[in-house]
Amino acid sequence: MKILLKGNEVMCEAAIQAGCRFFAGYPITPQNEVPEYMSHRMPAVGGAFVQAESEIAAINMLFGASAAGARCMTSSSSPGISLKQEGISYITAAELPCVIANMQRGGPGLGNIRASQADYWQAVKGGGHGDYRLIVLGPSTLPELYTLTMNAFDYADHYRNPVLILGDGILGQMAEPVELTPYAPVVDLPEKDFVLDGCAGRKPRVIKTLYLRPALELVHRNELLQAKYDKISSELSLFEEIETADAELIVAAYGITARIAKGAVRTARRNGLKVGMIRPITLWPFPEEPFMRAARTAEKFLVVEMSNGQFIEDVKLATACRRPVEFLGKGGGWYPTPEAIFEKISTMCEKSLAD
Amino acid sequence: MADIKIDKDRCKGCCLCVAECPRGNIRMAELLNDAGQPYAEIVDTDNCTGCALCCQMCPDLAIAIGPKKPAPDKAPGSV
Amino acid sequence: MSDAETVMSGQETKIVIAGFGGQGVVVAGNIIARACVIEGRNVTGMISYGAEMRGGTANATVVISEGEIASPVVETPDMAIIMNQPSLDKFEPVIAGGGLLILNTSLVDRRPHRDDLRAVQIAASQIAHELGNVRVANIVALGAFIRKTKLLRPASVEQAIADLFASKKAALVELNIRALNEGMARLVEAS
Amino acid sequence: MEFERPTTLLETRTHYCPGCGHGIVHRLVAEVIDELGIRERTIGTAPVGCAVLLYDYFNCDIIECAHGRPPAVATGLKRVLPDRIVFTYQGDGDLAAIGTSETIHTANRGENITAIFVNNAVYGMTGGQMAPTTLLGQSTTTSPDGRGLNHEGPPLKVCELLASLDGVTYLERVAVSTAKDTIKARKAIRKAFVNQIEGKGYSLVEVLSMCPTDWKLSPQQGVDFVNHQMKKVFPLGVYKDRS
Repeated sequence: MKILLKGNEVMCEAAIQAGCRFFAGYPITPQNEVPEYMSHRMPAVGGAFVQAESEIAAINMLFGASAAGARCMTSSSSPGISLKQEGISYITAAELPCVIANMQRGGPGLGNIRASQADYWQAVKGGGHGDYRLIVLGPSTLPELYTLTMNAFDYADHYRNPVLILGDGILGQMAEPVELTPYAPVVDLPEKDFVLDGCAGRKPRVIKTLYLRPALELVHRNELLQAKYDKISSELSLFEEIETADAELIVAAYGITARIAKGAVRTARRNGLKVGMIRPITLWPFPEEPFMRAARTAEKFLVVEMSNGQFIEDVKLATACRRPVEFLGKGGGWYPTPEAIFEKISTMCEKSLAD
Repeated sequence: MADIKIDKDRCKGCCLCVAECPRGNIRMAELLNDAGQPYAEIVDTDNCTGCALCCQMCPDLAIAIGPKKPAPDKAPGSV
Repeated sequence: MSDAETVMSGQETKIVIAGFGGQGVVVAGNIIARACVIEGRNVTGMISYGAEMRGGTANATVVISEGEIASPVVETPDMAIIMNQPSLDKFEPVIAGGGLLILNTSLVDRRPHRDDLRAVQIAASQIAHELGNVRVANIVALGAFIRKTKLLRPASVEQAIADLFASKKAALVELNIRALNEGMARLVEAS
Repeated sequence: MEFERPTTLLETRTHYCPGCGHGIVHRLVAEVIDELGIRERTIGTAPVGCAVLLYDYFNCDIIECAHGRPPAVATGLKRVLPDRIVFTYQGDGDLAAIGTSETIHTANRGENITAIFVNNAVYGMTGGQMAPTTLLGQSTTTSPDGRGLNHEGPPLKVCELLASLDGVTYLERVAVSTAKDTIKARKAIRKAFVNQIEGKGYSLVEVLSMCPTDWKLSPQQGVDFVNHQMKKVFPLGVYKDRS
């Protein structure tokens, strides 16, 4: 049976279904429904909810909760995610699993509370200090937000790495019917042999991120982390392809933008234009294969994003700049309409005919 | 008389024990330990009451005091 | 209307419900969306949120479609339930050509300026007051909306109301269903 | 009187300078853990600062945290594992500067944890910069003319500050600058752990401690500095006890 929930609530319910039993967060629009929902649902399922004094405290509470063995989650929106970067770097260095959600809003600075995708670089390239990677998932509908949130906990445990759900204000605030299917793990879940729960019957364990001696210890530590990231890259690549086989123009978009762009692509097809779409679902690792393939057959690409040209860089990298890539996007709370994307597609197709 | 021992290789030579000993029974040795530090030594083991004030002040757990040797008129284990 | 809009329209029905905070526009949007779920139709809902919400007018938007819904964000609604004068001022200019307005004439004191819109009048606040609770004006207007548009079956809307107020008193469900029926019965086609 | 190394401390020699108080405080905490028989259900949090290498010395589970964040990390641990014993061990920079917010809110939430706060009025690990607890007139590498009332402000008094919070259970300021003080400090630390075992809420023991190296003093002068300077500004005693 489908029920109607807001995106923020869908994400919470998925987390609880997946066994999340610790949530710490701090209110910030447009994700306030998350701490509100968790504050009553967490105790009801025997978990713990803490309204932290800051985003910094919240992410560090996750550091402790994850070390204690709990599936745990925090959520915020852009300015709050900036504050969490310190903790994210530490959690990544300590290889602890957790799930972090960013319902992006307009920036930089305090920005506004409209939806945005301007934290793409922060999510997929870094944000905190050091060479680390987050697994980044970009859901584009609420049913997908539901399943990807459950999957996020599995990927986090499987790879012992934080997973970031990169949503936005529209995704968090919109309501849509969702079937709350039961949780089932999608990857193998290794035993948590790192948990700090007192050293009864075993040697004491240490979770640390400081490597002072010998001089190259941190270099080796980084090599191990990079090997893990390589493994993730080779194993995890989620994307959706729509009518790419004969497409002359490929639209690339992720998250809510992809949902909107999909409408435009369907319209283009109805109007006889040979347009397809690639929608990365994992934003890191970036699904390069469909782009490499499309770069051989399509003539050009159009990137649509709710930011001033961040996601486009990964599309250019994945296509090795073999084809022209045009851009439709703005930061600061702008969002595209299906009409605007269709117009851009039409213009690009007309130009192709003229060439 | 207490069974007091100073592990000279743990000692960093801070002298806090020297100042604390009510009997002036700890002094700095003339030699250096394996770490190249001056270290504390007991002047006269028989003069130690086992008050352990030196142990309270030692930041490096270099001083240990073993069980008091039983007085000859009491059997081991009796109170 | 641009070519693009012509091409895109026809698949999705975009509705806005607008009024001042406390008039239940979010509840009305929620009931429409829930009724769609009951009927097994695709639907998305959005409300204005946060600081925006405290700025005077509040609004909820709903998109209904037999196919996949592209954007849940509504820029050019096909239909609007207008609960007060500022909401008419705000939304009249952006309604799609040929669009429909449901006007709460209790609090809207002018006719639409545009002549390419259809309008239905309902004294929603007055009727709600007669029913004993001015807060059900939203449901009265909703009644007029479903009678005029035939977009939803009254039974599904009644079910949605019952579901939404399930945790509240039974009398509240009954009052809201009476309000819905009054709204369906007492709408006036604008000349 | 017997005196032996507590089993909660490993044999490892510490990296602390001669006359540093951390070694004494480590021992006191370890002795209390031994005495209460809780080593196998205790999780410690290491700070950033001189005590960052805590995990090399303690024979129990330890998590090393970002600067100032041990109270938040401890909150996460304790909420997930309420029957385990969680303690933070923090210096003045960690607890009273970069982590003031975490300290105040964790205390005020009444988290059932034990905080050991080592106050030596200076930043040790980074080389003797001014701490929030540096005394007025005390010169450091970042207050070369001595801490001034008008620019740096007076030293932050953590026990006095936290005593105003209704959520706090137990606050005591002790010292490790004399053997007598050390014996008292052990009692306070023991009480702070017992409170947690009994589910009584947040306890903090502030320990005035020596940093002769960064004070540019001999170990004996360091002890004198605590006894004659620090104790005047930071009076010893129980600041709150609703256990």
